[in-house]
Amino acid sequence: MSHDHSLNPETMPSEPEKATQEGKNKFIGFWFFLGGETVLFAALFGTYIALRNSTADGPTANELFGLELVFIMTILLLTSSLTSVYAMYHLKNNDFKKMQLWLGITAILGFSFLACEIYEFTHYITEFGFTFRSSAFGSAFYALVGFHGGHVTFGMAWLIALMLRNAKRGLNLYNAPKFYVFSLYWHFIDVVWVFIFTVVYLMGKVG
Amino acid sequence: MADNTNSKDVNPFQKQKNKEEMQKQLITFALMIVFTIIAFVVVAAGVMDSMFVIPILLILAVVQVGFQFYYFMHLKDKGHDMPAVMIYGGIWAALLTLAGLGVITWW
Amino acid sequence: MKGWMGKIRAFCLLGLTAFVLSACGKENLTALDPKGYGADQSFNLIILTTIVMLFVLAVVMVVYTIVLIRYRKKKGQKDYIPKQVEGNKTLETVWTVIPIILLLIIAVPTITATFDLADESAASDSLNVQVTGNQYWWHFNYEGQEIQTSQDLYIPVGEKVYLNMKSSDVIHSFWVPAISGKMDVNPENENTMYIEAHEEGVYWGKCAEFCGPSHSLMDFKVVAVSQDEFDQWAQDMQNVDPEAEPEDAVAQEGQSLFQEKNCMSCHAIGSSPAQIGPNLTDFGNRSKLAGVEDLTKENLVQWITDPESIKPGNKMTGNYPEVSDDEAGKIAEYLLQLKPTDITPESAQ
Amino acid sequence: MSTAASQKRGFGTVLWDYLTTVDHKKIAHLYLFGGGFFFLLGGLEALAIRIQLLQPENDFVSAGFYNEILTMHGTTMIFLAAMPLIFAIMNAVVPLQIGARDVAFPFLNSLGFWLFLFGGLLLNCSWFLGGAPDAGWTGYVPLSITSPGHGVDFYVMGLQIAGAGTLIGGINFLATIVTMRAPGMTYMRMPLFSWTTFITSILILFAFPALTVGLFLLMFDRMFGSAFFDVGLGGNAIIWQHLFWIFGHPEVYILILPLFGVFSEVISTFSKKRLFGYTAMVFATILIAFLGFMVWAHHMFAVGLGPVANSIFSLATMAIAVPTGIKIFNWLATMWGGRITINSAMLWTLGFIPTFTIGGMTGVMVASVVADYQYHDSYFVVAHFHYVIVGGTVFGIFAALHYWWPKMFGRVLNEAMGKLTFWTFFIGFHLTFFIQHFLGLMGMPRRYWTYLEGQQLDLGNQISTVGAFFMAFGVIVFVINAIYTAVKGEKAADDPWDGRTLEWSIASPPAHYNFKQMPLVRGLDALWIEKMEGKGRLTPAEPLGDIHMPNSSFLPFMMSLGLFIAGLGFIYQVNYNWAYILLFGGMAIMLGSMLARSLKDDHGYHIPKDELEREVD
Repeated sequence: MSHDHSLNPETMPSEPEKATQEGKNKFIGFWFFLGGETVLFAALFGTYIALRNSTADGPTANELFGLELVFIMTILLLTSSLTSVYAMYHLKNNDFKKMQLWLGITAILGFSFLACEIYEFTHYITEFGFTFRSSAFGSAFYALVGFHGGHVTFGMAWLIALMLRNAKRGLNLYNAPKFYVFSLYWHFIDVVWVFIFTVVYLMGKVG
Repeated sequence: MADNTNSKDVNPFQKQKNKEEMQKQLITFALMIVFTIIAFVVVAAGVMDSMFVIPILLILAVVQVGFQFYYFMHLKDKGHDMPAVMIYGGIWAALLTLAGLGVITWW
Repeated sequence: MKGWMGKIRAFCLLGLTAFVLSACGKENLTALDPKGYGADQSFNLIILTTIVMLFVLAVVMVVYTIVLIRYRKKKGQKDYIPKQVEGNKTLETVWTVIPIILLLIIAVPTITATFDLADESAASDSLNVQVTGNQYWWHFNYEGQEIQTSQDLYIPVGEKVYLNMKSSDVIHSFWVPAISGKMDVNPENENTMYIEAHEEGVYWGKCAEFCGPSHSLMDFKVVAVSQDEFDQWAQDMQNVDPEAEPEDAVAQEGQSLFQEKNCMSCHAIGSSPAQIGPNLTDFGNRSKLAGVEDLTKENLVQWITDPESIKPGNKMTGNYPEVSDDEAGKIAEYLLQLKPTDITPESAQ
Repeated sequence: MSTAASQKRGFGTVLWDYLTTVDHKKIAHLYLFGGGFFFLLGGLEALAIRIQLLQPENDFVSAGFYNEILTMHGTTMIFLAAMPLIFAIMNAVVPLQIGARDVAFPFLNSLGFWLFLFGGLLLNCSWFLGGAPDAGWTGYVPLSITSPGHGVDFYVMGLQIAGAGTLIGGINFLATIVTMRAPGMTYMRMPLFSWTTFITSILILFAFPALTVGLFLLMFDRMFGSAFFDVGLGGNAIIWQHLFWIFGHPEVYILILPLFGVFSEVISTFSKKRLFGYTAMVFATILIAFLGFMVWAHHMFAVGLGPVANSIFSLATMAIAVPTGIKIFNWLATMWGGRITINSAMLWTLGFIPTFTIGGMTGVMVASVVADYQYHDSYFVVAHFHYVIVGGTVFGIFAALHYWWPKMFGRVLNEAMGKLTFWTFFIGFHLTFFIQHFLGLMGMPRRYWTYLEGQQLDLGNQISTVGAFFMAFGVIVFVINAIYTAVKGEKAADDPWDGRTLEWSIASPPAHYNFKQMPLVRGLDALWIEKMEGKGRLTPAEPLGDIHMPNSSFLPFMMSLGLFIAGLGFIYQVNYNWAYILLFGGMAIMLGSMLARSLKDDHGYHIPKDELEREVD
């Protein structure tokens, strides 16, 4: 490891996430991956749209969904998107501690979102008997929202691993791209959620 | 690698730029929250016909997502040509998928 | 090595073989000798597209041949460096525009024919048949007529017959190449197409969507008869007495065995809608046994005792009581005399 | 690391080297061997199909087994043979052509390969574990839902794992081409093979997610009781067809576009001319990719989508003929006025042009909806897609292998055997498939286990079967050729074909760091420009310095192995509780390896400048 990537005021570039060849590759490659993810979620949304009325005499979207919880979840996730922007702001200012702080807040918001989602699913299953197997609508709903929830869960694991691993060594050009790429991922999850609350919940309520 | 965490003296010009950028982000966030609230209120009030509500909801969602991409994810900044190409490619394929599954699947 | 010569010779040989083959093709099966409205439409487009495309192929092959003769490396060309041409706007425009024109020539009649064949405006005044695809047999229910048949679809010649098709299990596809192109038979949605035969005849039908082990044995027949014969047939079929006792003593025994062995829990005789197994009303008149075997007593006994040996994966195997060869013979005797009408596939010849 | 040096090392060392390598050139070898193995397997399955159809009412194989063979033939050839072989060529060539020392993500490159291999192995395990999938390579529901046993489960898990590998590979090439081009290598100076790799990777990126979702839905329905395709609970079988073909049609272009690139390189090199209409070629490629996403429903003309949808998709499909035609004519124009050398690589290319033109012709013919009502799901379609996939992809792979073998292995393939392979394969191919156009129209649907006597389908099928054996003979000769070349083959010069692009400016095979100094690219056909100006070699764009190289890693193998085990667990948890051990154990291996990868910093290593100086040029 002859090349030291550590940062100080003289070596701090304006875009630490793209300052090395590896960083640039990660940055570009991850954006491309998000392009693919777009199609992945589109396929799930398409399936949901095709099956949203196939309730097989089970509960319909309108009967199931309550707006209050969804609103809370939306605000949680939107706010966590902002907090990760703050974290990136401090990354660019080379302020590691503040970055960690904001990432920590992001994590808390993310976990709160997950808790709400788990509560929501349990509620549907126990109160309405609405499961993954009860109708094509059920399958499509849990698949779409569950895939998003899975992405959130993975994101949480990723974030915690990143924060713990780098807790003691601060920012450098080796880990800056990793933090940056995580924030891209987190925003993307928020983007998907915007469509989920619109297409699944709000449009489900409207009919 | 030891002494890098405490140094906060990034070039002042750049710091100022970052700060301005951050203010824009905050405005973006405020707008997003407003849009979200409008969307929920429109549905919760239940006064409009679904013929109108659905396009409104979709437009609000698209604008919000535009904010996410262009401001939070910096798609507007330079050096993002290829990411933009790939995201728009993905959106193109996504729209076709949605059109296929939404329109020519029977129900 | 005379590469191109060999290639051309191979092509000629293949072309010739193909031509000879296409001239034959089994009558009433091949799409190259159309005898119905839909098949005509398809055939016209096949010919049109083939001609246009052969023109393109000819152009490509002429240029290709010239290139290979004129521009092969010759002796004494060791250090020759050809001119490095970047491109040519005119040429490139030409070979962009001409194909577009050729495609338009194909596209217009294609779209016209597509809408023509999807026309359902005459459905309410025409004969409508409910077609059900099953693993691995076909059921036909003449709507509003109390007629149910399996495997052989009788239609009047020169009339549009609307088929409303649905599957009871997996996806099948209804294809009678000589009178019409194919359409899928889906489990969750009814598809409608019409067929019209120009000539009397027994036309081979095939399942064209992969549906399991006996996919290749899911044949059926379309029997096109004159309008008078069809009316006669329809009347006879409506007047069938499902309980009628056969004259022959062995067949009578067969009839009671047929009851005893619970055959009726899946099959039906007459216009009962039971559809787990084929309807056997006019079994003795069938053109084929199970769509593929000759309708003989021997084959029928084999079917009754061991259907798996004829159609692997069929739904009858294992779902009926043990039947001895002797009993099967009697049942076969009974089934083979089920001839409620004189209008048979032979009448269509 | 020359071949001679590696021969001196022990077998164990070489094996370990390949298991852990992240070098794109070695990964190319791995893809070649893996893909080649599955190609032979798929070929055997094809022969079994042809023997069964040799005569009417034949019972060489049973109906159920026949369906397994035909399913595995399609699946193997497309996912496990054609794609990996294409990846082999891309890996071997693209970094060299754009002047890069490696790919953007060497670790992921290796992961992509191992995922493909373990996915393929998992799929083929089904043969020994109760029967292979039997619902066709398209796996149409509800047939694939109702298929008994675990065959289709292996299909789902195998393709899911292999598909993940492909997606990773695609992203890797995209990033490589975007960020790692040599100084001066602008997009419009990239060799056409690099361009088509780029476009193909975009197709992979946007097409494979649809398959991923489709496979997930099928997996949920089969293994976890969901109701996506269960008509009784409101499910809908058309969703699968849409998802499959939204992936499946771009997949066809994924299979052919890279080979268009190969043919462009081969024609240009052996005609001694620059590619005619380079810009048009690039835009034709982009246009084909763009249109390729809008035509999937032409696979569904008979489904009953209605005349409006059918007409739209018919028009879009026909439109693809235009850019494809542009390509054919540009190739002819490149040869026009050139000085054409005919050797094995060029023979495959010359064989491709008429063959693919016929395949394109029948492509326009099947695009005509009403005509397609007859062609659809008949042997006509079988003939059509073999004309494009064998006539395009397989011919292209052979052309590429003959052309780049010297660069990949440092030896030239034997010409005589190369020509024998071409002629037997070429003649066999046309014998096998030309006649099938007519079989289809004469009333033979595809995927038929047998046909009845007296339907006049006998002769055509016999000719077809004879042809298949010619093709098999050609392939065997090629395998012998490869082995012979490895043992006794002629050592290759650095630039055996008087090439035009960067890969011919370095040693055959290249040093593991590819370029000692990054080359300065001054135009299209960078090496040719230097040759014409009398220098014959590229000007370095940088002074000699340390070279940064990635570390080898065993983790990609472990991660893929973990997924393989977890895949078995998913399949068997339906019947047996012990399978959860496999499921969670496998996932633990996979996630543990991922964690190990992210926790341990991997900065790679540097080859110091003085070591590079010591190496002779």
